[in-house]
Amino acid sequence: MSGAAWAIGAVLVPLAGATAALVGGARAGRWVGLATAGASAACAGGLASAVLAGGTVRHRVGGWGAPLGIELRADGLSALMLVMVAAVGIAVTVSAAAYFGGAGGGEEQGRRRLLFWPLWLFLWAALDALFLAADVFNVYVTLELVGLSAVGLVALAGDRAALGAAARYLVLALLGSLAYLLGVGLLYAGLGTLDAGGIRAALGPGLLATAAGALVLGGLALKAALFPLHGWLPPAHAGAPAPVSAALSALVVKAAFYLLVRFTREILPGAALPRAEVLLGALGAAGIVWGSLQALRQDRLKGVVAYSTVAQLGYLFLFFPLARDAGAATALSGAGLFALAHALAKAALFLASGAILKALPSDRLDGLAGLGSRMPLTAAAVAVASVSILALPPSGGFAGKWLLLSTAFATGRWGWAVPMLLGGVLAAGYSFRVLERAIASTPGDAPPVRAPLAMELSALALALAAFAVGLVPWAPLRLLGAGGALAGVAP
Amino acid sequence: MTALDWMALPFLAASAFFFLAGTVGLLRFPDLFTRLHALAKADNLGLGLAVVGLAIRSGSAAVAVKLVLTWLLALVASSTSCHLIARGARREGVEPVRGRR
Amino acid sequence: MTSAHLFAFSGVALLGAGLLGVLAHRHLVRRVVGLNLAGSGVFLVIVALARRSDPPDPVPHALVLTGLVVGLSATALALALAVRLHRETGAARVPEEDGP
Amino acid sequence: MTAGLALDVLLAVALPLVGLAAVLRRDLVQSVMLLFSLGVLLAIAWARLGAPDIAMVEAALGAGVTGVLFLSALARVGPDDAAPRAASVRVALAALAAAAVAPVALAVEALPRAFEGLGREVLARVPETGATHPVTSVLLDFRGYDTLLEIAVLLLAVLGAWAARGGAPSPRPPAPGPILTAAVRLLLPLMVVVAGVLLWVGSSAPGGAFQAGTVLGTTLVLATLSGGVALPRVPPWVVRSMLALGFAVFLAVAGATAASGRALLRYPGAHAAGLLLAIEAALTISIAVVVWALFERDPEERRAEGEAGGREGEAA
Repeated sequence: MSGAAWAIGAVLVPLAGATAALVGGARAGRWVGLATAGASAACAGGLASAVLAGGTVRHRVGGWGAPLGIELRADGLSALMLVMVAAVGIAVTVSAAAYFGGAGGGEEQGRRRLLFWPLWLFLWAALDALFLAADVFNVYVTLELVGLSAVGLVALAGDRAALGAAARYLVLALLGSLAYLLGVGLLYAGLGTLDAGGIRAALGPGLLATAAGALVLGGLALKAALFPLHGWLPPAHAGAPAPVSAALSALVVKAAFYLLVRFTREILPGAALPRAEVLLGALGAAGIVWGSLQALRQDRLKGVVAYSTVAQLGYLFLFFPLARDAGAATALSGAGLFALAHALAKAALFLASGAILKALPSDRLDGLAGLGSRMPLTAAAVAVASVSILALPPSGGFAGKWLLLSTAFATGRWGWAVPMLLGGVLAAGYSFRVLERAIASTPGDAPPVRAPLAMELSALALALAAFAVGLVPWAPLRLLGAGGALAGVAP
Repeated sequence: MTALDWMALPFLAASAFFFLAGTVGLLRFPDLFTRLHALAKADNLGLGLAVVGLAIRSGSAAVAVKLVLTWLLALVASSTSCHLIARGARREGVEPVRGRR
Repeated sequence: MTSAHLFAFSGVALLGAGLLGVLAHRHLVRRVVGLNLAGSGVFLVIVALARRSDPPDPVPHALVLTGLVVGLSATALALALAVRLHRETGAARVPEEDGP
Repeated sequence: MTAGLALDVLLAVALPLVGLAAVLRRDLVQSVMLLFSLGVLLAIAWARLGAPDIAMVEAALGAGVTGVLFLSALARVGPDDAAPRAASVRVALAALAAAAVAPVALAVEALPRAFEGLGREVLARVPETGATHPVTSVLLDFRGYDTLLEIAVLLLAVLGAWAARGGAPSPRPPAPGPILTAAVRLLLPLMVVVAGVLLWVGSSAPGGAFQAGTVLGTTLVLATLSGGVALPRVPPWVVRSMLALGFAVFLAVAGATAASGRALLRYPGAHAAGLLLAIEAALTISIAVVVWALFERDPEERRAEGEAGGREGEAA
């Protein structure tokens, strides 16, 4: 199969799965989900190997080609993101099949079993479509797909704080979409094209570029849970069912970041918005400190993990100031590795808390004592994933953070290293609060209810994968570099 | 202006008058029921006269038939909704204003 | 002033009104009203600017048709959330930014 | 100043003012009503801008679907009893909103007064598509992929609304009464015919699946609300299948085109028109069911309630 066929499959397969899950209903859902996850992941893998072998893959939908038609494009960065979605996606699917499995649980549980699968598979398709889009209006549609499926998944929980957070996120996200859409509309009104490459070629500095650039970047930043607009994220991610939290915290937050990278570095360099890049970095730095401090104050595992996402997202945003001129290639490698490792480790932690919640009455940190002897697999998952979140060598988190730090030193932008180092110290604080309880040798009784083995194993597999990224960082980096990664940036 | 336009003019002018009257009534009448009464004037007479005027101007029988159908549909819809609003108001305990204000 | 630019400015003003609606209110339904106004403003700008040729450029029309459907979907979801929030908390308020 | 330009000026001034009124009204119901009025004015504006397709959708949405959604939400959501913010805060927020949109106005002002866009290229290549109406060509052929994903967004609205709704029963509409029942009986067949016409003309004139589907969906809602016309009780999986039908057909066509080695959604020339009509027909049914499902209770709930409850009598 050609690279383009894999790319098309990566979108159509989960869409078909979502449709089948909707029609098939609660009983068929998990089997449809498992089959779809396998096939979608195979498409992502096929696409990645095609990109590795032959560079950037392009496809003209409808055969028209830009500017009349829509094009799909997969370069190294897109392929890496698709692989990230696939890896996390499989684990989430396996875990969810156990989490939502079984009969009974009343009407409410039946509703969840019915709605989770189509919502989740639509989300998967939306993410794949977003990472493959090369048309700025098509990006708008995929963004809405991601946003609405994410809100639907959070609403599934029915937890009061999560509902409020979902409402707040929806309003912010819609406002962000409108700003983005207006920016796209202005670009079209000025340039007569919606194709990313066409806009890059045609856009020069001027009033149009500044206004449209500010609208597009501002709209995306609204959706990215960037400090100080991060307030909805922790309650939404902490309050959702564990597999949902894993998908949201690992994958959905990356979508807006990915688009910001594309727009600042690739589509709108003509807009010349250097101050926007510094602003994004500064807000990221504030997010690192604030998120870490809040994570220290949480008394539930899911709360710690959710606030840690706010902090870890901050690291990613340091990419923007670091990537200016000389630092672009190293910064991109660092951000790519960091995003991948964070996705794997964060999903592992949320799936582990899901397993804990199945077996123990709550995920309060006080109640976790003796986890190592009571749920050894889950405790191992928490421990290994925390090592990557802490960015201890040789984990994946370390590899990414190290590359970002080296960019700061190599380009003489020492200031940006300070929040990274400070964030590391704070992360040590909140991670050890979890770890000391999880792996301390306090003897504990085996829990009366066992968590499904599939949930424990999927968490552990993800944690090990996050660690392994640090052992073989060349593998994702080679993929990232294939096909030029970003136009104008050669790692 | 063509001859057809001149022939249509009185109907359109009369239509505008009834719409204006209906709107004034909507704004000035004392209670819900009399306001509905004013609105019905605009829908029934104003729209009807506009339809006649436009049908003359169009000079085509097919268009005229479509216009008349539109008017009939609007009549059904407006009388039904006026009835529903009035009935709903009565159930909620809204009483017509009696006497002069 | 051409009609195209006239309506484009009207759309920008409508967007401003909608933005004010989102900023000034915390009731979720009111915010959805504001978002609908802002959306209409954005659509108006896009379609008005397509009127700068004769016949008008059909591509923005298609984009706005897609945008209207997306907007309807978002409105439906937001209103369902508002009803649920009202049932759970007794008020369809969007919670304040919690900055503890 | 010509009469046309005078109308444009009137509309262009009225639109933001009505919008502002909707924002500033204290009473939530009045605010929503002003939003509907804005929809009517917008429909005229779309017509003035040479966008009849959008005018039709705006009218169908504002008068039909969005209206029903807002009104049924208002019936269940309490009034906005928040104390109004201090005048100084309101002025500051208004200034903020104005400052946010001012640069957009400047950028619009800087755009050239005449601009072709892709219009000429679209018109030149419409004959190569399965439709003859340019907007339909863009929606289903040039940018058919967007439309495919857009239908997924619509399905997500239903799934999300069901997820958000939880186990709450929808409110029962008050007893309909003879006049409404008679009117609905009169209008139903007509609306079905209108939907059919809209679907059929869609390939060559303004219209198409979305317009037809919303009309049909609103008809279903009206039938449910009026109570005068009994809809058949169908099992939940049938409802879900009808919801998914349009998307599934579109997706199957997409998959088949990709699998046949053509580009994704490149319709085979000879069958393009037929395929587009099949997609549009299936979409019409699904969009109608989407509209109805957004309003009705979800199938699981209907089943849980069982046949025992039946419909409430016309007693009231």
